[in-house]
Amino acid sequence: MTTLLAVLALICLAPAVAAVLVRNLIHSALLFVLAWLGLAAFYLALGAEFVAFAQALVYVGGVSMVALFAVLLTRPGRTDLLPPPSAARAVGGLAAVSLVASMLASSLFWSRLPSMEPTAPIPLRRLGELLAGPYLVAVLLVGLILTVALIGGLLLAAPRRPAEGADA
Amino acid sequence: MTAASLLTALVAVPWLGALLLATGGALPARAVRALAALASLSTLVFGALLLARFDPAVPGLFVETRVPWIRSLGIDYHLGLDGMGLLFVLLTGVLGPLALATTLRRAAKVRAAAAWFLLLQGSALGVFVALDFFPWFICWELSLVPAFFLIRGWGGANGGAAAYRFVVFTLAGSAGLLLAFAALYAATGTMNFADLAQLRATGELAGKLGGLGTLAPALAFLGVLVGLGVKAPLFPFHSWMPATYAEAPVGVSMFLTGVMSKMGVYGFFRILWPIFPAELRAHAAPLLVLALAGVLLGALAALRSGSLRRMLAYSSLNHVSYCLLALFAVAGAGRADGVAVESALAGALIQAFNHGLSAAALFFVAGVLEHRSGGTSDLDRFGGVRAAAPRFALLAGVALFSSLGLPGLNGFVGEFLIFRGVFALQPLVAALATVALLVTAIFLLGFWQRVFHGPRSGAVTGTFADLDAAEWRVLGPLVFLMILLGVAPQLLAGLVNPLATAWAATLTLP
Amino acid sequence: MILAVAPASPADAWLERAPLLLRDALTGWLPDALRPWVSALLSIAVILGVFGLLFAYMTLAERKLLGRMQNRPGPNRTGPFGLLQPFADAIKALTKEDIVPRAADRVLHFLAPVVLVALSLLGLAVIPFGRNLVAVELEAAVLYFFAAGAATELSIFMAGWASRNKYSLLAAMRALAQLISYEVPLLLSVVPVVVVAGSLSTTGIVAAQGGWAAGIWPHWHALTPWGFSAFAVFMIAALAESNRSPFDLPEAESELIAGHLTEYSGFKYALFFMAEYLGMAALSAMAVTLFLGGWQAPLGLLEFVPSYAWFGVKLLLLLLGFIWIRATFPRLRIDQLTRLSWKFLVPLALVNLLNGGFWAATADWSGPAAAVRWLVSALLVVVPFVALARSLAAGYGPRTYRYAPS
Amino acid sequence: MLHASHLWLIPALPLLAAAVGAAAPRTARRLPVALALGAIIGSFLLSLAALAGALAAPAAKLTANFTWFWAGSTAVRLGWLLDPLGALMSVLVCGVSVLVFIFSTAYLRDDPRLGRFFTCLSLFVAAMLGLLVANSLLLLLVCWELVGLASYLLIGFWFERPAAAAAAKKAFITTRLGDLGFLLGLLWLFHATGSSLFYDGGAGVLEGGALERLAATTLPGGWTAATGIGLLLFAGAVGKSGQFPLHVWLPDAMEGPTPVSALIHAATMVAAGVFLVARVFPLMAADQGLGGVPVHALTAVAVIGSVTALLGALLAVAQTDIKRVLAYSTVSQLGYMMLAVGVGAWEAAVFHLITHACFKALLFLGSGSVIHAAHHEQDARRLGGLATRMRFTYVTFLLGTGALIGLPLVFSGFWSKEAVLHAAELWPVSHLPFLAGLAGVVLTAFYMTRLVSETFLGRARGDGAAHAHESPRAMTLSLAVLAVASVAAGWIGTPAWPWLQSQLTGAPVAAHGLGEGLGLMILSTVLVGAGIAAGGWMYAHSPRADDRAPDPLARRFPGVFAALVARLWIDEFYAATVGRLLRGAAALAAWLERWVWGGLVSLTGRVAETTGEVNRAIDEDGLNTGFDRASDGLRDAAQRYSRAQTGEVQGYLRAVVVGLAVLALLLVWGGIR
Amino acid sequence: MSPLHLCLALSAALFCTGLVAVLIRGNAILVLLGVELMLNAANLNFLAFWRFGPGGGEAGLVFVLFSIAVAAAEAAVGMALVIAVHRHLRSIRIADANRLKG
Repeated sequence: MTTLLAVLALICLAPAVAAVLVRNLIHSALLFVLAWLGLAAFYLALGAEFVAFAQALVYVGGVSMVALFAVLLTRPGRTDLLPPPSAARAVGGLAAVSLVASMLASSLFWSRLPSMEPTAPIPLRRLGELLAGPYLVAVLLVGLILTVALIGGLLLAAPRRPAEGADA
Repeated sequence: MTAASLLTALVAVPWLGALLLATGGALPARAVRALAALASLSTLVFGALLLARFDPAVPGLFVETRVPWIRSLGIDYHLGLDGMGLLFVLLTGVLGPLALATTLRRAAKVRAAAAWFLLLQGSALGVFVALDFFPWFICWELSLVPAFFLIRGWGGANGGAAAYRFVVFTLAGSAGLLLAFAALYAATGTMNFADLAQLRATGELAGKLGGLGTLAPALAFLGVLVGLGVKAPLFPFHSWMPATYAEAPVGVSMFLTGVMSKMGVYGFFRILWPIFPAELRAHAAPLLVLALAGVLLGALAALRSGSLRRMLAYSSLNHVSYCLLALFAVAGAGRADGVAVESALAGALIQAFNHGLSAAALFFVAGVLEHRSGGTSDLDRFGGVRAAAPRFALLAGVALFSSLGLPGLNGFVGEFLIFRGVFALQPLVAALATVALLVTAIFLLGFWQRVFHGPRSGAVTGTFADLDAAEWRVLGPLVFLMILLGVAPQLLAGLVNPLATAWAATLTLP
Repeated sequence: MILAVAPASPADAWLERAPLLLRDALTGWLPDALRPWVSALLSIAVILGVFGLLFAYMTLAERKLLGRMQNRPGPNRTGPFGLLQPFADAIKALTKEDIVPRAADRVLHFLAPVVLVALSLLGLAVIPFGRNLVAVELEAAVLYFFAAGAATELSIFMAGWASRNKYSLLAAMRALAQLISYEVPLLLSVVPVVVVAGSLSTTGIVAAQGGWAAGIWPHWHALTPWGFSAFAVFMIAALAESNRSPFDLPEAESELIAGHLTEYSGFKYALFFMAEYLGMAALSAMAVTLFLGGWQAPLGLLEFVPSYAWFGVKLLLLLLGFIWIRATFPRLRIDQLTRLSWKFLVPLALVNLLNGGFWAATADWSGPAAAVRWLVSALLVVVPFVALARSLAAGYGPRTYRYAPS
Repeated sequence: MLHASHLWLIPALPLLAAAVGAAAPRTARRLPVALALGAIIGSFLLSLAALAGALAAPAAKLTANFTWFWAGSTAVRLGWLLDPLGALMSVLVCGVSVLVFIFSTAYLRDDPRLGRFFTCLSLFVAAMLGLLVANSLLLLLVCWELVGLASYLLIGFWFERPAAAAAAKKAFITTRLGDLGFLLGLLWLFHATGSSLFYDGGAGVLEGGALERLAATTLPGGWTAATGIGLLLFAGAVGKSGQFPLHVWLPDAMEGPTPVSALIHAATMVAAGVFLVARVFPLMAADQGLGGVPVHALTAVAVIGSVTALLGALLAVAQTDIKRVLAYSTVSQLGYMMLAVGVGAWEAAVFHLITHACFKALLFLGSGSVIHAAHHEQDARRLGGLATRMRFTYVTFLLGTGALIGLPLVFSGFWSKEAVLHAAELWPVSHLPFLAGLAGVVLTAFYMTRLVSETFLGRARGDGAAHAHESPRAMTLSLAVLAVASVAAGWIGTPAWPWLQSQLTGAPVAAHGLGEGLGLMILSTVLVGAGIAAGGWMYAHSPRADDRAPDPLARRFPGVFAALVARLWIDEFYAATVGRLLRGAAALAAWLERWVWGGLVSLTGRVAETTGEVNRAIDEDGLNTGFDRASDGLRDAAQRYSRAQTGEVQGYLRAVVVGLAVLALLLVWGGIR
Repeated sequence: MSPLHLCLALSAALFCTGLVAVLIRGNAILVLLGVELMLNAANLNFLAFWRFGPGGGEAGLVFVLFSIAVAAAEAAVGMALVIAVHRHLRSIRIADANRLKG
């Protein structure tokens, strides 16, 4: 189990890191997609089947498309290849790395987490009942948020190209 | 439909209509009117359905729904109707569509006006069906917003100032109400009318309120009194009223006087009477004086008003004060004879309904006159309307005599019952109050003589038209109801009798 | 062993069980630990083989049929009736030079067709081809299917962008717009099926369509009003999703010189071609599963025919339908295409969602109430259809040209 | 024979006619007339049947009670009452109405609102009949007010004339003033007895138990409840019957069409007050009085009645408008009736009421005939010489006059007035009413002689009179019937055959021939003769030359005459007292509204404003200079620091993250130890 | 190393990667994608504790679903904003969008 997870974690993490570092915007976005796919696989391995497919559907089918569209529509040309000021980049990197270090340290070495047995995966039907039962209001609210986001996206991006913000 | 859904639909349908109108696209004015009328008439339909469920054998709530709403605050979605609530719902059902039709008839921006009005109507209904302070207060306050915009946007030249005054006054009153209920909540942990009344009945309320401070019960009572008193209005919290009624668009004036002032009266019976009986009794004497002052000074001030709508506004003060007079007389009476108490209480409620009808009709008459004359409300600018518009004069005359309390028309029954009860409890007050009957006759007939009689003059020119079909549709039903309820008052009394009897029974307990 | 007596149930017929028996025969000698892996590999192999062949002969069938419909014979030189034509094509494609433009993004240019084919195949894993014939039994199979399908868009984008050719890029953008637009009605048309069947699993959905009303009327979803509507929407969206005519704008030869395929040749091109057919087959297989009862026989007395045969028949019928449509309809303009999706299919599918909900809520209506149920459901299909069709067609008349081209 | 439970039909018929008439289109002139006539004739027949039923058992109070509605758990009950008083009055009202209706068809033939007129008349008759057969004080009040409404509508029938409109309003408001007393009396009665039914099988307010209780309840002033209630109810009667001091509306009410004056303001409605007092007579007389002397509510009735009788007669003397003369005469005669009730002879009052209704209706219709003929000229000074031109009217008018002034033996007025005076003479409390009555007799004879002389004798002094000729048949027919009634109606209650009295009281009254009151009869005959002589000497003997000539009486007693012409300044007095009080109160209320309640509001606003102003001043002048300096420093500093504000989101984010990292590190390392 | 620890470590790493993207990439689109990655990291935490946590935490799973939905909405609006900004400034460098004034 742990081995599988570790492999998947690497599959997930490596593209993510690469995405941040790669200078080509399209490559970066595609690497992000790879990272998300890896994460979906990780979820699958964790037993969250539904979430994994949802992750794939939404991120690979939706978010990545939006991002790629945005990239193409904004045609950054070569500008993105210019790095930010190096001092700021150094500071940011340092801060982030120190944060990573502290968090990793706390979570991996000093936390007193009990090692639990994995709980049984939830049957899909149960998940449906949860969503249609106690979480119904939340589901409706999410639907509302999505609708609003759809309309908002259209309004923001529409004046010249009506189709671009149209998914989500 | 279940009772619960009926109650919810009663309030929600006008609101839905408002929402539809507010968010819908540009509809043709005809469609807007039709939709608004439909939403507004729904009240009458639901009222009739509820009437079918009314059981005279049950003195309390005959329909009720209570669902926990905000558990952490102990707030319930508690709706219910007893005879009194049904009475006011029916009143709203009758007046709402008529006032709406009047408002929309010649309004600019029909869609907005209709949406505001429906919001107003739904809120008023909410006040009449809500039994928990929280929803009740929401509706109570919500009714201010549309009223404000209607008065400001569609009212007369000084509509803005009048609307501000109206809102500031009422908000000040509501602040008292809110604080009082905050105190009640702090003391008891509930804001439900029924629960509070129960606590009151078992005697726990006084102790709990007293725990907040020695002055707390009196202050809470005062807060509620002021809040309701401004709305009703109770003398001397009425100064907002003449300007508001004079400046509001006619249909809104009809609704304000016909339904919104009844919200105050209703509040007196729904909140003050069951929750603060001891305080009410303790302060009955000064309150009685205030109500009497409202009766007398209202009538006298009306006598001096040169403008039609101001006169009607003061007349409203006078008529509404009768209801409060009855309540305060009963409250002050303690153990008195049940017949008088029943009579006064039933009379007060019947009077509230009847005043709604006649005052709305008179405001409509004023509106017709204003429209025909190009906007003037000055009594001296008219003369001989009866010759120019005989049918109008006939219907207006019925409304006028109803307001004047002519037996055989609806206005008499309530006043008679009130006087019958008050006379038995406070003969002197009743005797003084009868003077107002005379003054009412003087100013109403003076108005009639100046405007309707005599040769045609002033604004009453050759083109002064009689009622058209749309105006018939508004005034006709009102006049019909006046005659019907004057001849067969049991139609109304049947609704309030169980309550009046029950109240009288609790009052006469040792 | 062949049993002479008639089997007790269709599931026990040996022909029905033949694939399973074959699998067991092939894997039976392996140690237990390896058996699932080998049988999985076996499934993959079978799917690859069957659908590879299907792809090959679909291209042939398409060319022949198109030819017939256009009053010409079609390929008939290679082998009897041209039956070896696909293999000839394959050899040709393999032996052609693989051209990569200099400016192209080499990695992505290579990855695009590979990813596309791989992803197109993924969906087939959850299709029940027959009774107990499903490669991967998933609870959320339907979701999985569409999640896998979503990635095809990505590879088209990759192809277009990596080519560094403005035609390719434009075509890729159009492809994306089209795919995204039609993803919505596609998914929406599936939801009522899930609602009514109460399951996201493909086997569950097929099982829900078993049996016959009054002995002759199969419980297939396509044979209910809402199901028919959903089926129609699904098939139209599927046409668009698989870039088939009349929705083949991204690769419109006459306008975009084959779109994102411009810079591809040889085997990579063949892979794209293959992916298109595989995608079409996968969507058709899904349509069969969701709406046409999967492997269920249309009549009780036809159950002796093995289930996978029924599935194959249905799948082939749908695929032939695709070809027929290609031969029949002219290509849409891009604005017509998006308009059709957003203003017609999506609202229709949304109303149909309601319809499906109604159907699910009234599952226990019987007798005269059932007639009412059908009537209401039919009305919920016909009325929105008529209304939407009218609004869609509003303003369209005989085409006039106000500005003469100069 | 009509059962009590069907009594409601009597008022219902005209009410229906009124309702249909009101709803009928304005152009339909004939329909309301026909309906009204049909209905009133139907009612007349029904009341005859009712009378037959009542006379069959005069002492039995036949009632039909029912519940109107419930107030709380108690019923508000109404009812119908069949007794000789009500039935007789119904017959009278219906009879007079029939005649007046017929008269009106001719009198108002050319009026465009003829239909409306008959609708209102029907409404009036319906309400009046309801009032008569009501067995409930509440129902009586309802009808009482409706009668007032009809009166208001009819007085103001020619509402385009400001005088008519004002008179209508005055009538309604003045009577309503009295009605307040009536209402209070009713409320009190309701409170004290719990019922408003007159007779209810022993539980009614006019029956033993209730009366005893009322008489036994004493008020702080030593009065009994019966007295108090009686006085309050009498206040209503004062207003309705035009008794002093509320008589002022009745002469003004003559602005209405003459048939209205005849029917409502002479024959029927104004008599309702008398009827009311007669109806509740047992209540008013329930109090046994102080020390054996019957000083109670009735005393007030007698006093008011006598004052009114005298005052009305006095004021009639100086009037020139023929209808006003008759109106004051009505006031005076109503005073007689009240006087009679007050001294305890309510049956005499009813007797006088009946005869008065006949002859006063005759007189009014006669005057209407004159006015109609003289082209709506009703000032006696511009009439004259009509005796020859309108012989029939003249003769009937003379008959009516004879009845009014009480020419002996033949005329009905003689017998009824004798009954009244006889009762007054026997009143133990005081002789003043009797003396006032006698004075009234002289004055009545005087002013009627004056009226007849001025109107019919001499030369025509105006165009209207000069071109007058006899009225149409419909009018003269009514006059003829009424003339017969004016003469004959007295024969039902002569001392020799007191049929009416015995029927009304329900007990046989002994016939005692003419002997007992003979002295009184002779005395009054003499007085009548004196009045006629004085009038004839002043007016018939030397008629005025033209309409400008001063009144003969004014020549002799200018001061008195001026005072009488000015109606003793009673109206002016009211205007100066009650009117001004009311106006003052209204002004006060308006002032309170404007300055106190409204002022409080503006004051609050003003105070808030002023506070704000003061605050502003302190701020600007005191605090601001200091703050300005501090602010300058702050601004400089801020400018320096604001350079960190680059607008670069990532810069901010980096700062945040660095801070977060520091915190996290602290936490983590802190957590280890 | 237990699976839970592994999950948490991955989550932390992903979060930091996203954070780095947000902090040092000048392109608005990448910043947004970085934010998405951080959200994913949070989701992973939910799932990890659902699966290996003290039990009874169905809410963790459900929450992830909602989180994904909201993230999708966020991405759509965010990208639309980027496009709007680009239209306005002809640039999608975050550093260029340093004025509030339009």
